[in-house]
Amino acid sequence: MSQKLSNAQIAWRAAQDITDGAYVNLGIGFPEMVAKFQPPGRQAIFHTENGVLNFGEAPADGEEDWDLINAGKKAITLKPGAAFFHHADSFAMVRGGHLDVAILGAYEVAENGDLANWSTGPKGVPAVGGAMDLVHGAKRVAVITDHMTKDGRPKLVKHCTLPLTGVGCVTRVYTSLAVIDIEDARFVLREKLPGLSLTDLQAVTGAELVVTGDIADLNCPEI
Amino acid sequence: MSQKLSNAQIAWRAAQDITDGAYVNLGIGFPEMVAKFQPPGRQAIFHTENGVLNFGEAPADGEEDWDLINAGKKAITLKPGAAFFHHADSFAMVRGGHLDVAILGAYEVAENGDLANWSTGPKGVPAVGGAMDLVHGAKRVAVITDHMTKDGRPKLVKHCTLPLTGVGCVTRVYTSLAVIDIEDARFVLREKLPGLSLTDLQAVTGAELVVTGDIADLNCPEI
Amino acid sequence: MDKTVADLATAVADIESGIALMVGGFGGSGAPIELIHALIDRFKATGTPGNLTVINNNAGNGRVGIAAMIDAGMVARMICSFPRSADPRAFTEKYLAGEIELELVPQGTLAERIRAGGAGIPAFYTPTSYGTNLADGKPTAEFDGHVYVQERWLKADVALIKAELADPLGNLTYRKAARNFSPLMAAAATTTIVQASRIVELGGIDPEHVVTPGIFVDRIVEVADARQEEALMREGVAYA
Amino acid sequence: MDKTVADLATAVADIESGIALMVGGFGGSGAPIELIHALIDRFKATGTPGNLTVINNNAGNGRVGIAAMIDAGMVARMICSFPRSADPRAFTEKYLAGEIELELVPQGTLAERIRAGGAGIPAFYTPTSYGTNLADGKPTAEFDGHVYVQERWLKADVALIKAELADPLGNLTYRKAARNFSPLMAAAATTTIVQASRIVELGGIDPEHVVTPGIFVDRIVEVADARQEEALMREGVAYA
Repeated sequence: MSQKLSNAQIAWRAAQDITDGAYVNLGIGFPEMVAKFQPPGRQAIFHTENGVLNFGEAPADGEEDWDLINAGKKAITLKPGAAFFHHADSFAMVRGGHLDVAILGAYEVAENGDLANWSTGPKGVPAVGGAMDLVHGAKRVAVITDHMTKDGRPKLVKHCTLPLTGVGCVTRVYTSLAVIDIEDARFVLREKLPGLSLTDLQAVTGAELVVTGDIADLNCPEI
Repeated sequence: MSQKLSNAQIAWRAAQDITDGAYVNLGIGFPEMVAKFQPPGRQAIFHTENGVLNFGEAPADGEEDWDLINAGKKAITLKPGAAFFHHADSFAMVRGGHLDVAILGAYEVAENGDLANWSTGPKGVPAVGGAMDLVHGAKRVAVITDHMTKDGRPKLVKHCTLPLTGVGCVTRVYTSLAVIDIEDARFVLREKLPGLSLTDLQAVTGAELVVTGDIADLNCPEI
Repeated sequence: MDKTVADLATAVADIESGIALMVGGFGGSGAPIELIHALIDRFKATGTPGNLTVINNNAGNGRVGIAAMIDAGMVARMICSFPRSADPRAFTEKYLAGEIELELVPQGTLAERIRAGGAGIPAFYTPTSYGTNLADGKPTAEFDGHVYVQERWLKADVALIKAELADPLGNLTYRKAARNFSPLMAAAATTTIVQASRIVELGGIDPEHVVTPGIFVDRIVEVADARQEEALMREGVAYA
Repeated sequence: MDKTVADLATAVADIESGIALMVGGFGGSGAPIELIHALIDRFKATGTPGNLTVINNNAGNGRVGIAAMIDAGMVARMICSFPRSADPRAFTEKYLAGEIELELVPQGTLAERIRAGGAGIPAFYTPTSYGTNLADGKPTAEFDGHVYVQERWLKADVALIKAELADPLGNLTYRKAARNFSPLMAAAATTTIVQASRIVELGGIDPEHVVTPGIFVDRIVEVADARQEEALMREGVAYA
């Protein structure tokens, strides 16, 4: 598998599905990159767990206000029409189903929508943050991820082997090779890289890829 | 029983037990009168269920702002240092034990602290408001009431016969004849009108009055 | 993204019969009178929406607002804590005639159930109403030696809310004690419709002073000259 | 009624060993660094308070604030959602050495448990953590076809909070995202101690803009030149 999308391209593809005015939470780390690739004319409203709606880009170096950070503890700025609120209200937005989209990273996603993205096992210091809350409540819970682990194992699997973040919660997965919906506890293939055969894609996927209609080409710009 | 305290005097007596800076909720109707009789140099901070802390007296006629009312829907004014908040926060203050005192009216109080003050039975339109919440959470739940009903029956009883507002919730009762604590599910007499014998007081009380120490004279100014 | 709509009729145009409708306000304080009256206008013109379950602390006063909805025959059921008022005729008559249902909920429990609906908490335990008629049939549980009543979240299809300021994203402030249930209802309803005394531009509300963030708001209409239920009642206005 | 105290040492003078201590802040945003350092000063001088259960979203960063409390050996147990940071040495070393206990709680559940503690809700149900290790041993219940986890309220003996403005009654505002857990903790602690960047006279905070009403606050000290954990960490300050 020589050709695959870069992280930026995966984030770009995920960004194309975010509608204007959608309320969106981007998980810390890789998912934060999605904000950069909103199509022209569309403006999502970004939520961060620590109590800010409608924040913007990072400030310039040296311009940071450390009272104004996101869930990843990175300095942010505000857009007009922002709001501050406390943590219980912030998670009322999450748990109460008020977010349109949450986009998260993953260690493993199972065909039934189970997600493992918070713990790689009992070693070290465990830390969960808001991940277990975010997988509940958003109208769409999407994952962006490389299709395989660094050592070549599938990240899309029949059953998760790592500690779960949530049960049956993921609805769409954007990978470095494909876009896959989770429907009726099955991976339904929607898009794949144009040069990639279904057989080759299946070979690096840990559970059956179901085809229920046309498979579109997954085309991303060079970024 | 010819001599008894007026409602204003009962309210005056209850007001003497409110310390400076106490957070107090006064039930709608008769209990609201307590606010008038705070001793000089003491200022309680009054809470109303509909989301105001530190309100003051009623405005002059014609000066009402109908967005600024108390739980009884009467127009109020603000003192410096007031705060507005929504209903869930308001009842967090109540249920969460943040009020020092709640003073309520009563149809019946039982010796175990049960209170009936919201319904006189199945006739008419039932209405409960915040009464059932107020009896939980305030550090002291006090009742002010005539010692007897208008037709001469005791309001302090062994068991309530009317629908309950709360179970075992009342800690002190200020009546037209006496001040009575509820301790270990018994009425403990603390004060009585100076001209009133214990026998006569017991005769108009529906459960045993226990005496565990000195009984002070219940002296109130003419109001 | 601009949640502003042109007028009151547009704001309430798609409210269906048979839904659960939260209405902000405590007595007249915070009552969205103009939105309610627009809904009554629509009902009179089209017969829709009827058969409503209305959720409010009270059940109307005089002949305006919720009382006028009841008079008009739009309300099948009230969920409230205190269906009494200075002039409670509208509800009282229908209730005593058996023409309107009542679910009576202690005020703090009502607030917390609505808050839970907005916050995705399907049930919680409260000391309130334990041992009383209003806990009949509800599960109880003991925690740390005290017994509590289990209560369920309360959601609605639509909330009608009165705000002071709104920006185009639906960030809201309220006026004085008119706040009461409105921030909770805005979060607990699928569609939240707001009448604001003034719509300001984006950035016109300090992010520190936003009481209801726009994520809870779907539609905003400006009603600059909003009337107070209490004042209308005292003027003897009958809307229905 | 004036809840102001003269200085930081007075503010924290009666905090006992073995208590549950909530500390406001999310990372460095809202962390009451000066109150924490005053507590460390007292511990160094008197050996009290030690054996603390500290409740915060995180578990310290660098060598200041909560990390410095851990370094000083004051903390027996952390209840938090994310004990990692840019420089998590203080907690990590103690944790891996088995010298500090950890109760890991999902962030939204942590917030809601603290909110429940302040609101008198002994338990509630949440979808969060259902089917995961973090729900092990917790009761579950089904509502409307979905299964939820029962969570208990979380209270504390003392909360240390950083505010922007305070008035003498303890009405508070916060600065930007420094609000986070602080309003919840102020309500959930028996004694709430606040460092405010400025104490204003009564009436100096618009009643509409109060975020934490004074009923939740017990003690206020002005710290006009409060430092930011993040800045101290970047300067390499080690307090303990």
